[in-house]
Amino acid sequence: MAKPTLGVFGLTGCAGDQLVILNCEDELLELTELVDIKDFLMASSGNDTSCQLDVALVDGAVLSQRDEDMLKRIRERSRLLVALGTCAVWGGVASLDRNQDRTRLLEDVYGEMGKKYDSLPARALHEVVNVDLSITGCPIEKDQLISAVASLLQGDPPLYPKYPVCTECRMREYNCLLIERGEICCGPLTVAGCQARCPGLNVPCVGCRGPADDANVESAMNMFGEKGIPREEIAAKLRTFAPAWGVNV
Amino acid sequence: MLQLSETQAAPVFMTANPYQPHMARIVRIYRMVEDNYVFTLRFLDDQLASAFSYRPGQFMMLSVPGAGEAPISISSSPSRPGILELCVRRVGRVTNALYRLPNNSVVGLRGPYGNGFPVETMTGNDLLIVAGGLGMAPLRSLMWYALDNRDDFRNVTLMYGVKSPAQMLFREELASLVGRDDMQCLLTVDSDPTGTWKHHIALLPKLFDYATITPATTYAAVCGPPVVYKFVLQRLLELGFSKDRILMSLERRMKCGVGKCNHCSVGYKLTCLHGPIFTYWDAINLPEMI
Amino acid sequence: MKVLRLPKERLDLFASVLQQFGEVHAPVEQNGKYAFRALSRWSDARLDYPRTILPPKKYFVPPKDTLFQYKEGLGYVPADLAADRRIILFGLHSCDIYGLNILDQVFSGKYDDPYYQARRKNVAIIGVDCIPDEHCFCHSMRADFVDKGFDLFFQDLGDRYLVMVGTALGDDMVLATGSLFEPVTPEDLAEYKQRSSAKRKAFKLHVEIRDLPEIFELEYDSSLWKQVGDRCLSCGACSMVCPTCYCFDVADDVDLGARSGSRSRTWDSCLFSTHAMVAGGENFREGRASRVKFRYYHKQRGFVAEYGRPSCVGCGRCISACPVNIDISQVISQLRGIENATA
Amino acid sequence: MTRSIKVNHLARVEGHGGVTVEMDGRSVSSVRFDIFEGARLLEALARGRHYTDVPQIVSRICAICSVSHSISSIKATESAFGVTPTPQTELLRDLLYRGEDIESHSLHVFCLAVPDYLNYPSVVALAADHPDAARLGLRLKKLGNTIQEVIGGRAVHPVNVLVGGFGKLPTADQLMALRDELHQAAEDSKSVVDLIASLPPADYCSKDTVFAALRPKQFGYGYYSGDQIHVRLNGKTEAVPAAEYRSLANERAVPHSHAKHSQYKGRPFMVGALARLTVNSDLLNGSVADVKQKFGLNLPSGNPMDNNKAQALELVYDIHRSLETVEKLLADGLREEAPVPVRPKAGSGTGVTEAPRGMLVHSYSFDGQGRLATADVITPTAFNAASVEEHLRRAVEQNAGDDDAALTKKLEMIVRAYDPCISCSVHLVRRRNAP
Ligand SMILES: Cc1cc2nc3c(=O)[nH]c(=O)nc-3n(C[C@H](O)[C@H](O)[C@H](O)COP(=O)(O)OP(=O)(O)OC[C@H]3O[C@@H](n4cnc5c(N)ncnc54)[C@H](O)[C@@H]3O)c2cc1C
Ligand code: SF4
Ligand code: SF4
Ligand code: SF4
Repeated sequence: MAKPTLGVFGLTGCAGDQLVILNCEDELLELTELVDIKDFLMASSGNDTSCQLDVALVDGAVLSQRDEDMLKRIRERSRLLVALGTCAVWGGVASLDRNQDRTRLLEDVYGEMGKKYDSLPARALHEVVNVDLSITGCPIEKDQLISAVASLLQGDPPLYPKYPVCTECRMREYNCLLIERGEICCGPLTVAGCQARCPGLNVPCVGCRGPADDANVESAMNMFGEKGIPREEIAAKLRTFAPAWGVNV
Repeated sequence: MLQLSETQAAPVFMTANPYQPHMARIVRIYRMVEDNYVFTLRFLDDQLASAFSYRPGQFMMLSVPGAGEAPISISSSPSRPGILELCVRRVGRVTNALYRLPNNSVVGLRGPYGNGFPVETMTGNDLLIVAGGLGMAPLRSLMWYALDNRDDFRNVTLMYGVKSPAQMLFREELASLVGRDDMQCLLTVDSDPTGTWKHHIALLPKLFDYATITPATTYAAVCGPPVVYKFVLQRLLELGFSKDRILMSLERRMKCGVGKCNHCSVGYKLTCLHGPIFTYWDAINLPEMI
Repeated sequence: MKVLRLPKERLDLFASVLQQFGEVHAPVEQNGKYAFRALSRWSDARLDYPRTILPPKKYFVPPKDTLFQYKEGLGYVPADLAADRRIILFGLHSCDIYGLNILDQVFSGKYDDPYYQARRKNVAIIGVDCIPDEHCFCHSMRADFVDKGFDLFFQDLGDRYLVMVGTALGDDMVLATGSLFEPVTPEDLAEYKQRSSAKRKAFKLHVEIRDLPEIFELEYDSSLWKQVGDRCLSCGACSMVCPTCYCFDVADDVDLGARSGSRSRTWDSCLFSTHAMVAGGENFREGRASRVKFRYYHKQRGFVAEYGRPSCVGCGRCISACPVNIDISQVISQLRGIENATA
Repeated sequence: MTRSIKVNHLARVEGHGGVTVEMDGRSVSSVRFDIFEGARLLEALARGRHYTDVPQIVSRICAICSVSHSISSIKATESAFGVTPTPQTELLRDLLYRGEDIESHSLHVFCLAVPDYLNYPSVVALAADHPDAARLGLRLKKLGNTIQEVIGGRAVHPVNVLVGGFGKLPTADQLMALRDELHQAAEDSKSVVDLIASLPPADYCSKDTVFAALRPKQFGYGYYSGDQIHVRLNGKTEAVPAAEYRSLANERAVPHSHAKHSQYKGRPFMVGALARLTVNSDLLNGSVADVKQKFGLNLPSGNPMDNNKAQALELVYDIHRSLETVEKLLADGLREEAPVPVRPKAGSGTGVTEAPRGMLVHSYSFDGQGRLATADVITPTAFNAASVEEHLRRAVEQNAGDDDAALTKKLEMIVRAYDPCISCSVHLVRRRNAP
């Protein structure tokens, strides 16, 4: 049986999720025996840029017409399109631009020239094309990537937890930064899968994986409010990596 | 009041590890209806295969290697030993993986689990089986059990309804029962786009008009989607059925099948241990049951 | 029951003898909270702790527990439990021992859970008594004193312990120390009685459970559930930290490029939206309110029907772990109409 | 005869870029290093945010340099608030940078650059014929990641680094495991030297080059410490205080393009491994003394391809240096210390460090509540852009006789040798229509 064909692409982002693929040092060579990596610009100069792909992994968000065209082209040539990382899944840090005047921002950063750039407001992939599978994380977790590949090779989508970081934090018996130190920890709202990485280091979760399936944002806002934190501040915090929390200020 | 047997002896061949799947071979795949195949299975271990016994209404935990495990009712009847049939609808991870397997593949099985129908108590009574859609899967076991032990039961009636002829499970098999004089087999479809359907075209509760039922001596076994319960139960109560003569088979999310994982709890009962067969009386006493 | 006394200054010696029975685990301090951990030295143990973050259930049903390895041709090969090390769990409070006794019932019965049972055999339990804090209500749940489920139990009598010997293994531990333990004196008994009645009076939280199953049935449609449900974050913290929450999920991991893999179970919670979801997306407990209600209902009503007592032991963990201050004792009081519903 | 050479998608670099050359006979009319990366405007979007949020946001400028972005941000913030981290914190940060450098350099040298020299399209293709070389590179890359995980809490976008210190210190067990890996790597580094020394020579565009790098203040040759920038110009070294980084980032508009280009006293300059080596080689200790010689690396070198050798040398040096640090940490034991308390105040501060691909500046001002008022981020790729173009121009002039394919490959190799990080180049977006 022919090996499944794979493409790895980056739109505008930090390339962190592509880097996580390259960070699978122990699995990388095995992986290349199982799948045929046809197109991976960041890692190879010998790419087939027009072949049909079984799976396309795409990181980054759509921030320019060029990104949009590229994404649509990828969609056309691939059977399964996988959004890789928080930028691709939710919009990522660049989507902090929601409700802001982008032209002004462009001018602020690039001066007069800013206005002329090929620049669009940040969008997640699903806002532009149909996405078959989302692997969130900023960056994605290596084990979730491997399990996605292993499952997809069997023909199944991977199984990811839908509960929040809080659950993993408790499972690992970390101290609760929210209750014990009164910090703004996004753990109760953020989707798990990172093994509560930050709380495990005594650092509050900043929500880098985006919202959990069933996040009760309104109640959490009230809870922080009771701790004396202004709503705008919580909202800003929550929106850092994903605009999709449905936060009402 | 009817007591459902909740604590039977563990199956003879059960190992000390109740989560241990036993490997079984898919000996036949019958592509009955799109996304609804019947799999005939046989345990690899001969001893196990011959010792295996169960009650109508019980279910198995089916493992597909690499995909996971799911509860599936046994569709065959214990009155025909040596054959184990599962009628599986393709809905998710495990069932998808099962559908990808070719004949002769090996899967894992453990069970049988659940209380099953209280056939001893039902003996000597009339039997009314009412199935809607996929509800036929567990009820087929009971039906064949009754037909194979025909002398144990008085009148046997089957009422089965689906949306259209193409969705009818075990269609040929059931159609062949229609003329039988030792039972009444009533089949219906909501509509028949093909124009070839020879049986009833009506909603399932309508079939009650064609049968004579004596509630006091009848046990009714019902299984189907929620809407079936809604109308059929209403009909049965109107007929004067006692609430503990109505038996229903429930479906819940289930992860262990042996009363540990707590996913299948309804109110204070567990579908896997105390069910999946419950009486209607249970149902009104257990919140969230239907 | 064999009862002895141990002067406190000899505890260190006893602890050093214990090591020959297995790896000693006890509560240690962790940024102001406590957790059961393997001790690198006995002096790390804190026996006067209020409660650990996770209950001892983590030793018997770990958060992720591999059940089988699947290998092509070999089928499902159970995880080897024989290799597990022997552990002495020192410092359990009676509520936690009670919690284990409750889990014992769940993980036995018609289908014995071999993973749980093997670990239960491999872990010795040494209890210590405790002083209730503002979240404890174990006396209400009849779990403030245990009479079984431990190998040894230490009652603090000031400068000495009253030690109850619960099992033959516990007796072996005592005997292995030579003459470290002494016979109890009448003063010890008097002191014990005095302290135990003082403890009873020290509780600040009280929950009346006598007709609770009935109350739950009567208040099944109470508007309180919606209020609590609107607050709940579905974070699952209460279930993870509960000594008697045992819901688990089972899933298979596949190896890269192979049909081999493993099957493991992980802690789950009835507060998650997926808990009662079945094919076709139908969810028997869709709303948060119905899920919160279910957790209480199962503990205080369902468990009574099945095992004759509530499964809650009043350890107070869910109260201290809930980010939005949902408090089981308040919820019960409100259901009873004892207090204004303000949860 | 006019001729134009276009590299539409630079491969094996991070981000989206290209090269366009227009020439008329032997004379080159324009050379452009194009950037197609969309604009994320993170500096503007971070404005108004509490100082604790800022490192997490700016870290996302680039994954490969995420340690450098986070810590430069933290350094700028600490300088604005007058926070002095403890010596232990500084030492751990130094180690963290070495981890980043080991990861980035082994990625760049083995996965992106070496395939060029040996004519393979990728490290995967390389692995088929030279499995040992590929595995060696991956092993070292993993080591770099392990250091970042142990100290920074995550291999990409560190979460454990805070203004004032660390969330949690590594455990002795983690350090011991790391020490074992470092011992293995020290063995491996011999093979690295042999491999790099054996690569065919590449010299297409040598010219007199200006270099700039941060001058370390402690821990010897390194990337984290220091607040003086040293510029090597016409054989002399000039010192620029970090706070005056603007004199190197005067971002002149160039006629052929609207991009801003960095110049020092009117001259483009190069940053990165080769620049560091040129400016700071007096700080290297004995462990790599003979490596320079084995590589045939004569400093100063106007050949940007030598940057790959400089990276390999740093890789070897960092392995030895990290091993020393870990042994020291294990011998002395880590003191449990919480982050130094921070009292935010209005003010500004600049943090300069050396990212793997060169000098990186974060310069901020804050309001009295500790909210970011302004942010200026200048990345190595922004510093390098003008120099890249100069070298490209030189290459075209020197190799005008080459056919398109040969010339294109040379141009690509030169850009790659600079190890550009295009996502990093937040200051370097210029408008180009997609090819
Ligand atoms: C007693 C009993 C008897 C049964 N008998 C039969 C039978 O005879 N034939 C038959 O076909 N079926 C039967 N079922 C139903 C069958 O067990 C389920 O359909 C089972 O879910 C199939 O497993 P799966 O892995 O294929 O699907 P799953 O992957 O479990 O998916 C099924 C559905 O569950 C939901 N789901 C699953 N996982 C998640 C998740 N992590 N998050 C959110 N939603 C999720 C989705 O809505 C999905 O559509 C029976 C069930 C019970 C309890
Ligand atoms: S704890 Fe939160 S911020 Fe940290 S990695 Fe997990 S989701 Fe991201
Ligand atoms: S329900 Fe709460 S108080 Fe009761 S045992 Fe569980 S955690 Fe403890
Ligand atoms: S801890 Fe509180 S918020 Fe979290 S699930 Fe339990 S009751 Fe809900």
